[in-house]
Amino acid sequence: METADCYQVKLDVFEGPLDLLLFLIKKKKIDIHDIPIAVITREYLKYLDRKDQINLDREGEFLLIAALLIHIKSQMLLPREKDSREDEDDPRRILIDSLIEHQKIKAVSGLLKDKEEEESQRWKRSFTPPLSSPEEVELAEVSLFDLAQSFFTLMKRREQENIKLIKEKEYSLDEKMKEILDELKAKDFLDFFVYFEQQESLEEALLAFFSILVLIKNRIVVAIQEHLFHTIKVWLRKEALETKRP
Amino acid sequence: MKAQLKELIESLVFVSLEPLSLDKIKEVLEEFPEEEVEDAFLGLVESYSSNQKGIQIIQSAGGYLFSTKPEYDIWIRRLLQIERKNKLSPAALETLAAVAYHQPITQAEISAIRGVDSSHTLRGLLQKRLIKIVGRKKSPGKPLIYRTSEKFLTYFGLNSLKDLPTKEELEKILEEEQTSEEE
Amino acid sequence: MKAQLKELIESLVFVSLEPLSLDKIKEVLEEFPEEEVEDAFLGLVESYSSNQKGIQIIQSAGGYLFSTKPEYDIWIRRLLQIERKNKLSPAALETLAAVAYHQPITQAEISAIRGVDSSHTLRGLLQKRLIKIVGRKKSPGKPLIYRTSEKFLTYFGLNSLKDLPTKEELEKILEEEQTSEEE
Repeated sequence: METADCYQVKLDVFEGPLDLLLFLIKKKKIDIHDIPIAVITREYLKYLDRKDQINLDREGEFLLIAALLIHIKSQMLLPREKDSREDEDDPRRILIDSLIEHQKIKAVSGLLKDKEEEESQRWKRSFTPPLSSPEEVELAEVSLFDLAQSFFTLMKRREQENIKLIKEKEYSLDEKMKEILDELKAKDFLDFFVYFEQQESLEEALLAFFSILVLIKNRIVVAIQEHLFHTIKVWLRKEALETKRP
Repeated sequence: MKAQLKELIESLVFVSLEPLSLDKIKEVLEEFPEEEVEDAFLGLVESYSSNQKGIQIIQSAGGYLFSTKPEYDIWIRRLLQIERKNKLSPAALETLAAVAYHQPITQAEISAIRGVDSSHTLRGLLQKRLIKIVGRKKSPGKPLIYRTSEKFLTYFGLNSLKDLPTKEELEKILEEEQTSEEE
Repeated sequence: MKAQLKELIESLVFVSLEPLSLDKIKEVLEEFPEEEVEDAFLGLVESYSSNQKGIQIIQSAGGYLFSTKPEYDIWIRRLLQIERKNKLSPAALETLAAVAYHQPITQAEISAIRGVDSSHTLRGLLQKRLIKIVGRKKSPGKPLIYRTSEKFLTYFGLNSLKDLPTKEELEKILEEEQTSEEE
């Protein structure tokens, strides 16, 4: 599949919409600071004529530039008041600036290409003798991206355990504990895993988990696993209710 | 060419991941006459046998490789330890991420999110001052609660925690992993 | 001791996991007088700048490391049995250039400079860790902002961003290009 840059023109002599313009400018040997728009639009239309097939995605870019050119042209034709900010207001300015900028970027990317070529031929030692006291394995470079990525991978991992995430709802441990106790009063027991899967978000699931842990710790509920790998059932301790406030 | 052949062999020994044998060198440098390769190789070994170098060519497991001198061991260890300490481990990063996105958070909650006990990693982050203790949770056991620190923000060049990429943004970045790999 | 100090530094550069800076060398060799360390270091770099060696000391991302000479590339690849490394696409290079010169920069700004949507390319560069997210812009939509990474420097063999031509130098290059094309 051709991806994002598909509307770039790929010919031997030039590439990309802005380059087409640059190419035309160079071909006409005109000063970039004095663009005769009419000539350029004519060249551009001729170019389009020569094509047997038009890729809409690709030509959309050209149309954008054409529109920009026409806009500039029309602005130039209108009588303008002379004022000190004239140069900044000159619609040609935008185009010229972006052309120069783009040319610069082109030049730099050529330079980077050479650097890449040279650097790829230099070989370094990428390994070191192991230390006898192994520390944690280190990471190439830590960026914000790494941080965020590791968190969301973590979430993905959890997500696959049938727990949905997102939700901005605020929960408190106390509320959750009360909810669990209410459920327990209504039913005889809670199926730990079923109850877990009912939770809407990871946060809520976590909170439910901690609530149950707290309830177990405070001897308000009792969790029983009848067989290994079986579900865990949570029961309310009758005596706990009488002595302790939920 | 002779001098260059010596240099070339030097580079080969340098990059080789395992002790490099003379036979292997000859195999790689097939377009050069064998005796020349041999001569250049011996010249190289000889030039490294002087005591003026920090790195030596030693013979090991049927081949040759570069090695540092044993007497510099303590400083080398010191360097590697410093370098290792400077980087965050994947475990530290993951823990830090859990704190960043879930703060305020307790150790038990972090361990639950990660699925592994995180107390050791948490201590490390605390020592690095990337996280801080902000109080205790009003729940049984009164566990300590953690937050990311100011240093965390500066370390990642953030103005505030709101600057962290959201799940949606990250997913956008990651979703076309396969396609962008091809570039 | 001076000769030994030079040897010692040589071993440190040799084993370092990343480009080693003079500051780090001084940190490791804390028991030696700073000036002596500096002198020994400079002596080492000088002795390696001769053409008689197959391995060189190069400057990269603010530090020093050993590297082979580019001209031996084919034989090294033959030894390690590694194909030519994959190169970045023209789109990726152009996007990197835009980031390098305009950082910190947002995706929209990059796309505007290049004249084409660059989100896909940006993702690829992020995956390759040649650029990194450093925060958000304080403008509507709070877009993420990007910078080149350390790896960007090492990948292109740059010591710092200052190694790239300045905007003025670029303009001169462009002018020359224009005139030469007319001939």
